[in-house]
Amino acid sequence: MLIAATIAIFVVMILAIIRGVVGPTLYDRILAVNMFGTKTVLFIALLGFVMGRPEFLDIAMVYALINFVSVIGVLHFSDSSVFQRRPQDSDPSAPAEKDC
Amino acid sequence: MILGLYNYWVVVVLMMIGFYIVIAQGNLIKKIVGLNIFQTSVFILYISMAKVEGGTAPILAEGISQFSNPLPHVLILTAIVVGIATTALGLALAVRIKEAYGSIEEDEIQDRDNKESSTMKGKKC
Amino acid sequence: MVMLSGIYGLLSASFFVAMDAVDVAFTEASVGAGISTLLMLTTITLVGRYEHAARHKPTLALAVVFVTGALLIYGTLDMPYFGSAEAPINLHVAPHYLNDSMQEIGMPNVVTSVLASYRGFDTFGETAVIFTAGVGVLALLSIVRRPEEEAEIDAINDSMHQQHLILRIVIKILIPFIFLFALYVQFHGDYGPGGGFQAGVIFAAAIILYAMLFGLSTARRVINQSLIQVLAAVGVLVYGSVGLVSMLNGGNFLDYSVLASDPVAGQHVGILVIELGVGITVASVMVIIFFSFAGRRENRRVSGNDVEHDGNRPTNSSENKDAR
Amino acid sequence: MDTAISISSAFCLLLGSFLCLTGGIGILRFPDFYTRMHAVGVSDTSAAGMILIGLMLQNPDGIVIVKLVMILLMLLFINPTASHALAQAAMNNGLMPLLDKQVLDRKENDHNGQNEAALDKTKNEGIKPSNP
Repeated sequence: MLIAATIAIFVVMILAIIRGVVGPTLYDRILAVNMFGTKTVLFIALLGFVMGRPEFLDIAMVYALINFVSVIGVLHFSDSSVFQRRPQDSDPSAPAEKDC
Repeated sequence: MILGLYNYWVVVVLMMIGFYIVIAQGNLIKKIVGLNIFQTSVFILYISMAKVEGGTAPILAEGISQFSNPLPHVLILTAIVVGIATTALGLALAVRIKEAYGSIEEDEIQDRDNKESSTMKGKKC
Repeated sequence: MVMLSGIYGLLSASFFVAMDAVDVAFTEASVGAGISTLLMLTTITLVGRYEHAARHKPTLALAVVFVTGALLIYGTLDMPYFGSAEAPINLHVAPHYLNDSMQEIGMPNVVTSVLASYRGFDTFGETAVIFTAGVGVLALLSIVRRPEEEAEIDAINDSMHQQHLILRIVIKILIPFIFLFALYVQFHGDYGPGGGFQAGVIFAAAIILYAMLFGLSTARRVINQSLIQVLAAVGVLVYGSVGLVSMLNGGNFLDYSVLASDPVAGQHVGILVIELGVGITVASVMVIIFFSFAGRRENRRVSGNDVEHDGNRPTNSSENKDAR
Repeated sequence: MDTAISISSAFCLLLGSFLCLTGGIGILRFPDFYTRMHAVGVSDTSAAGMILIGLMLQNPDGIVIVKLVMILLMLLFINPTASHALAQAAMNNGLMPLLDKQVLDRKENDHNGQNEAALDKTKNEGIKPSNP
């Protein structure tokens, strides 16, 4: 059962990565990262149980915190003018755009 | 049998991606990202070498006899933190370059340098 | 792209967990996922988001990359197989660490005992490198601000933070827990994954969180900038002075066995103190780095407004159109 | 008693995995940002809760349960907050939900009227959501 749950979460992580790569807007990517972070927390917790070393839970906790910090940070900085200004005739939903 | 070496191949592929970014991209920030990818590939090389079949994390506990090798973990642990510090230094340099040159594209910086040195020469003559 | 690098950090950390490197995963979790993403973003807000269309020819670079990669893969053919216990790396010094560290150091977490005791000198060097990097960033990016600019920044921050009410309350609740958790990581490093490096980064992350949500000048009022700078040096000094004390007690530099009457107890004391030094240095250097970057950014926003004109400067706009 | 606990643990884990998968499919298949966000925000938190409860039932050991409870509490705090902040930031920066054509036109007019002073022409061009 643990292994089944681990595999399920792993699949969802892959889906989140796909959304992060495809994701038309910046916010889609942030959402994907947020989801990926939550899934990583669960993944590590499950992995700790699968391997029989529950010490891993500390790492999961760090993840929960740091993921939050980074999402908030990204949102904070995405408010800045640089991120809101786009090249003149690029459509925000154009997948070719790359937020470097 | 040769498939037992796959971890090194993953590392090599990652390393080459980072290497390509560093040499082919003109943007300084992208170069730093490339360096980061390169760095991570080295981390993975070390950590995958430390893995022992059937071993677990090197925290001694009763009833477990097979552990992974702790030495590479130590080296990489410090390397990660040092890596972020040096990355920050590189980014700081990029910020200053942007302020001084108005650009972080390599060729533009080169152009400006050339222009400036040629005007300097013109003044001297 | 930065978001992807964030995912990359998370992903490599989960990989490290799978590889049993819990301490490394811990560090990578806090560093790769949190701090480095934030630093990249801050820099990008400083230098502008869009790059120019590629004008170089990648053929030569690709050729170089492929040749190097092929040579490296050829080189791997002689390497030991993945996970093999007979690999040379697992035969020399590692068994000694694994078998004897319990008697010599008395700590279950071998990584910590190797880090702090067997290879203490190395770690001292790393700490000094981090300190130097902090000094370098400070030298490159520090700014002196006039008081009226401070007031202006405060006004901007106040207007900006009106909208973040919920976030601020939740963060006010969370920050004490983050600090507590950082302290737990700091002092639990002997028994589980953790230690000075990780704790320092987590501590710094909490302060950065505060600084982002409540404004940099508020955070500066809470945590004095010069105090942080002094602390960064104090951490390295604490580490070094442990070495000196052990020399005075008749041992080698950083040989903790002489710090107490019982060698194992001495090791414990020494490791605790140097982990503390490492933690202080790492935390304050990370905070210094973030404050320098963010201070630059605020300064830019107030004076000059050159960020505002970045996107549509007449010379650049044509190139920006086809920016990838 | 033991079997009851293990069955309920397995049930929780399965339910969590199922919720997880629905969230993953949601983030991939939904048409625009806000619906994706809904899929993730709802399923993420509940899936995390379910899986962590399942894990708690697996191992009735003091410190482990305390840690799991802490992770659960943190996730319960963090996830909704992050979702809220994300949605708010997206809204503030002018990312419009995908709406019917009619509603969209009306909204667009409102939007232009309100913010004409603040936003320059190019920016409005950039913000306009892609029509389905």
